Amino acid sequence: MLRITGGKVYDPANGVDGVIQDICIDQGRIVASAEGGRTIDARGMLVFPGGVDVHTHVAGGALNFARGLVPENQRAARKFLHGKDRRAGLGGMTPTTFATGYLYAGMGWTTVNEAAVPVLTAKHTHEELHDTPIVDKSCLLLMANNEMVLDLLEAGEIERARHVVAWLIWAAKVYGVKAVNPGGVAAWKWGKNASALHETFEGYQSLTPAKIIAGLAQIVDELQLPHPLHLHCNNLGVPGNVATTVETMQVLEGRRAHLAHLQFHAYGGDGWSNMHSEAAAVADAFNRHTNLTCDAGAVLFGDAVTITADGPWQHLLYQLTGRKWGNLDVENETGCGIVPYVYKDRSLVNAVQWAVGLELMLLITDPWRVFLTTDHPNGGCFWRYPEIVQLLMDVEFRKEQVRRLPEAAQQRIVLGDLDRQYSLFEIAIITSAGPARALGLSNKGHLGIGADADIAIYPEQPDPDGFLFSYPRYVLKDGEIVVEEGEVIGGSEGREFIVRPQFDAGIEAYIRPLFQQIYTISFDNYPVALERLRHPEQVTLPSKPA
Amino acid sequence: MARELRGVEIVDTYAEAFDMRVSRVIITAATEGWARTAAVSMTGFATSVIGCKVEAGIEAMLPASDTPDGRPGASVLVFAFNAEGLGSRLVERVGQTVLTCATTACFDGLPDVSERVQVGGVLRHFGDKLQSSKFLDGRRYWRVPVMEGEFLVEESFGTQPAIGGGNLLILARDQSAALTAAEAAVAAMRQVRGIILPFPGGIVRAGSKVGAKRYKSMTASTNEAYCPTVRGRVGIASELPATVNSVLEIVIDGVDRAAMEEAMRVGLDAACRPDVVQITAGNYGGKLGTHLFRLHDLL
Amino acid sequence: MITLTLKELPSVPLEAEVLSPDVTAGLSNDAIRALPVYLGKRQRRIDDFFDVDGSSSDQITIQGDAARVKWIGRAMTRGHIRITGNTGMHLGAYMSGGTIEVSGNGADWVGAEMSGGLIRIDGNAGGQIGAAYRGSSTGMRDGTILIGGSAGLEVGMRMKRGVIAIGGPVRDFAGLQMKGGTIILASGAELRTGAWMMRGTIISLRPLPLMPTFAYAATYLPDVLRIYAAYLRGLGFTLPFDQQQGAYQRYTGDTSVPGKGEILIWNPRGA
Amino acid sequence: MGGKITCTLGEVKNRADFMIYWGGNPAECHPRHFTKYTLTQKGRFVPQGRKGRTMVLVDIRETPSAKAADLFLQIRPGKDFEMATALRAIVKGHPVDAARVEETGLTVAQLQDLADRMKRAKFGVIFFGMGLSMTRGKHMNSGAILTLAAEMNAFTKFVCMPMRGHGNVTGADVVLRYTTGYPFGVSLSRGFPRFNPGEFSTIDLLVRGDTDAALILGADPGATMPQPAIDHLSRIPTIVLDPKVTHTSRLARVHITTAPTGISAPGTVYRMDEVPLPLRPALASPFPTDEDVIRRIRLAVAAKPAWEPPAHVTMAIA
Repeated sequence: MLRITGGKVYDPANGVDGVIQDICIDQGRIVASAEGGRTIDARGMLVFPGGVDVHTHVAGGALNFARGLVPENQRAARKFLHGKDRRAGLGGMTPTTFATGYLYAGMGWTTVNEAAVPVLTAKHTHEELHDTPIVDKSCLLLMANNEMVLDLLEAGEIERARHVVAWLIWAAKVYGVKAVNPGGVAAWKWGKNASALHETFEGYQSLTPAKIIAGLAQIVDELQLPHPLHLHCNNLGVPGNVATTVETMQVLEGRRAHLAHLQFHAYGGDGWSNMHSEAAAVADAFNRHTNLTCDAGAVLFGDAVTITADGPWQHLLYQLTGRKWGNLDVENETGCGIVPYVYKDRSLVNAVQWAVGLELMLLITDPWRVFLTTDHPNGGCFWRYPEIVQLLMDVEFRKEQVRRLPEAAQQRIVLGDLDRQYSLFEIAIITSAGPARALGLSNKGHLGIGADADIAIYPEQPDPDGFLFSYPRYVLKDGEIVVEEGEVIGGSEGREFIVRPQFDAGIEAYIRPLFQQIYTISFDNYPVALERLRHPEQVTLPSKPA
Repeated sequence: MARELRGVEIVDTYAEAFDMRVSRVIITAATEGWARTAAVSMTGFATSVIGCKVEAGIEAMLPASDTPDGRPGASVLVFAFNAEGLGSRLVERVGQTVLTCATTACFDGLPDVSERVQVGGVLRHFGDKLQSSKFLDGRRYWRVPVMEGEFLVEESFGTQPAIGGGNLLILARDQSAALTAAEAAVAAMRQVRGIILPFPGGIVRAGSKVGAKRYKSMTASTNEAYCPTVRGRVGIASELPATVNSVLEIVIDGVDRAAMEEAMRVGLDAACRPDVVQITAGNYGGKLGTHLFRLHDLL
Repeated sequence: MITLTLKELPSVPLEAEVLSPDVTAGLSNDAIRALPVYLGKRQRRIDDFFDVDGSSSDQITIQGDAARVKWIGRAMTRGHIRITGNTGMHLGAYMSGGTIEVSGNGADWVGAEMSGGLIRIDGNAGGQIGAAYRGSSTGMRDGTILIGGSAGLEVGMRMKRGVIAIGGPVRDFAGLQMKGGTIILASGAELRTGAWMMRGTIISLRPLPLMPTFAYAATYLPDVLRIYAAYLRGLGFTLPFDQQQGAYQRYTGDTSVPGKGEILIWNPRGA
Repeated sequence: MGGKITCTLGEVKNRADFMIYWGGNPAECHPRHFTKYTLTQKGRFVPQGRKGRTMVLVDIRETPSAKAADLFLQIRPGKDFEMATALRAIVKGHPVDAARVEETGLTVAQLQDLADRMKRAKFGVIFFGMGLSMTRGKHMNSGAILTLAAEMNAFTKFVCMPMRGHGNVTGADVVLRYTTGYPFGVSLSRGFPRFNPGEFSTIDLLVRGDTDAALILGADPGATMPQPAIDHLSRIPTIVLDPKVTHTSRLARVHITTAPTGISAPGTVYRMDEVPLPLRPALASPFPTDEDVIRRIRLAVAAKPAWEPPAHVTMAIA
């Protein structure tokens, strides 16, 4: 039993906007009343539902590959000393698993969605997620370059494709479907890319990126997965990709979808020399497509490590930066590229990227459809979210930053003209209520009766050395106090949300021989056994596919 | 009231000098001969900042033990009105007369001065991206590939405030007395560090006044008051005593007041020879210059 | 002058980054005695291992065999450390100013990623002198390291500026991925000197085995060496540049990068 | 600065039309590598199998693997770094010194031919073995091969993969990376992970005598490490967890017999390409698993009054 009294509560899902009211907790859930137990005096504090990160990369083969590639970043990273109930770790660009949990909780975030899991190495992703303490986790399966699926889409066998996807989702024990640069990664296996939505790509005769997108969106809808197709559009980071992005929205009409890190897909121009913001055009199209949600993928100046299944983009970035480059292609399914990167405010391109992320969040009118992310660690580290919150809430602070940009850069953006300021209520939407709703996690992102007691309590006056959200006074996870007086004091391991979509039991008979032909491990080792997940929580789906 | 030194009248007047900026260029070479050749070439056509944009001269020849690279060298002082001008003049002159001169290398003679102008930093472009640089003990040197081997030139040179246009006028009974006295003065003054005598042989026979009375377009014209041959013409107010038939001037640029005073002092002393009538100095009534050197203070 | 005398050789490495003038200056001897050092995983006090004498100063003398004492002079910006005896790894790593002198031997990572100051070791040193730590893009950024004796692998790895001069023989990969600066090998080196170098100068006074990716340019006396000779003479290190004595063979590379680096090999007259 | 460009073995099986085995003898050391993954398998995009692939072997002696190769390049011992670096230059069309190239045992013409073949490949792969990573030059030999493969991508698709040693080496590497941020050579003595091969890697620690105790898990250093390292292990209290008696267990102060992982204990093994494979115990064992023992030791240590978590970091130490 626990009570939080006297705090200003922001709970958009239940229409509560800064009302001073008590919150009672019992058995890890929010309840109407609780007698006895501890009371947290939250007077002069802001009470928010715990943050929900809809798109991040915190676990899995790709990220772990990156860790090994950048010891210099780890060395400079924030250190977590081991203690009786806290594990040692490193923060930084690619935090270790334990540090990841501490850093999210230390900021008031309690649920994260790992956005890129190959089936073949899902086992490993779950190992890392298990060692990521405190926060609850879900993850998304990489499908848009899975050759078993692509072959079926090429053959027009959409129904069988749906069964295969459903089988793979359950085999990998994941929560949803991710599409990265549809077709492009498969083409990259030949050193090529797929940059035109309606043209075929290396290795396929009739299939196009557009057909993959439409097919997967249809499948995800038919399976009635709680989270829509999670799409990383083609031509990420390429000047002039605004056309592809708007075209993609048209392809998705009539379907649910989430567009990931939209910032990387809202550029004009036809080269680096004249690259500029097209946030206005993208936001305009997005505002009209109410079937879509998105996350910002905002960029912050400073160090980053770019990690994406988008192999071709990473090779380009490597050639541009001349820095380290890692690439890991996963047989028949996906790939990933890794390039350490520094976003410099003196660089025109980086300045435009920095502005576009904020412009999108300010120009997209419905906060329930745009969420706060940096596509960690691609645009910046998740532990810098409070900086972005500040930029959204304080127009003067924001314009001051804009004025520091090179004159030429200010000509290529519209951020300087935007006066919108986010309210705390809206911040609660884009950091928690919105992403929780988009993920279909009904017990997350709000403080109503029955919700998981994941709560972040911030001082009304931020600490001088930090931003409003930098140092929560208290963070509760499932009703357990995990941050007290700003110090992370350990905590439980956190759950993993998974779904079991329906598939024809016979589908395995179709997959097995195919698998044995093109894979190199035994078919029985392919699925992740349920008992390998320490704290799975199966989210139930409607009984029959629509 | 006038004073005398060894029978020579020292007029109670002052030399009027101006603010300038100076850089010190150390040129080294395989032999003292080649160092001097480069230095002479670099300081050519640099008599008057009005006509040459710069005033330059050899401050001293340096023994191998006194140069940055342990080779014989020359120390050249270059004066101009401001740092920008000085920078461009240095680039022109080092580029045309040192970079091109066999075996030379070129170093900053004022390394501790904070205000600096780019020299090697500009000349490096002659290397067409084949140049390379070395950074040692806080100083950057450029290595420009040339047919002979490499031309080594320091990236930036210090510039500091200095004084230009100090002068002595030697009034004598005849030309040879004036010349002998002037030569003696020059010989003595060249022993002083921190100054140069920018005119040919350190001596100028064509002293000038600002502007002209008869040609409006002229910025400077002959100093008629000291020209013996126009004495007595209508409209001429001659400054020359009756016994004077030839005048030579010595113009001095110095890195600071002390160097200037010392140079004028030894010059004045050495110039006091037989058949020298009077030693005076040029000024503009104190209206133009900021540095005044009273001749009597030098006695 | 503060004098620390090591009581006995620690059983396992002792990490003592507090042994820096920046830390000790202005501290009373008792405060210095209480400074934290780390013996393996245990935190201890300076005076568990050292007798502390003398008075508050940015001059430190360390006596005894400190071969197991790591991180002496880490990130120091000023002052002077004199070690009579040996020293452990990371001596003067990250330092930006001041002087460290060692009468005995040093270990690995001497002056790693330093940006200024002078380190002089009379005896032998280990590998990675003035190098970049693993993964870092840049090693030594400026300053001077003089080793009287021999040195190990990867001397000056990824260094960008500064001077490393080594009297004794050096092992493989001297100047690996060098970006600038100058390495002087008075007794030559073993294999792969200058491998993958981008810029910078490696001077060897003895013949060197060269990588196939270095191209011969010319035999001459670079005037710039006269500047280095003068600088090093002040530190008691002789660099020949008299044409009566010989000349340098210039090789450029590493062409696999492709690099603009140079290796200058002293070729005595008549050799 | 190069990097690491790799893939899972299935990519090789399905796509590779060109492969180089460098400093290894797969025919004898990784016999199933050829047949299961790389050379002889029919692949999705290499339907003719062996006929559809070109294999080059680079090694210091003509091992049985040479018979399997289309092209065998015999290189002088210890010249791998020179050869790989020269190849990087030749691939880019930059000059090399012919005489010094020949010190590797190969001619410029041979390297040029190899470079041309590599560029002609549609999907190329380099496997390098311990003949490379464990000889003079060590990590830089590997680095040379990895960089060569990375740079080849300017011309065509190329990947690279180390042939790791026996046991679950890759697994240890993977787990250390996500728990500490570093793959090996990690020290936790200051309460947080630090990485410095040569300073913290096992052999170096033991040879210098920098440790006063050792816990050996799933390895037999007593059989493989240099003598000075072994001598130090026998000097200090060494604890070995192993199902069987080993060289190390003989010199150890304590040997705890554990259930053999994979046979009687579950777990995960990582293939050389970091693909995780589940281990399902087939037989029961009377002995505890390694994991049980370690957990119990940790609890016992944590219970000791003397055990104190480290104080604050006084400085960020590299």
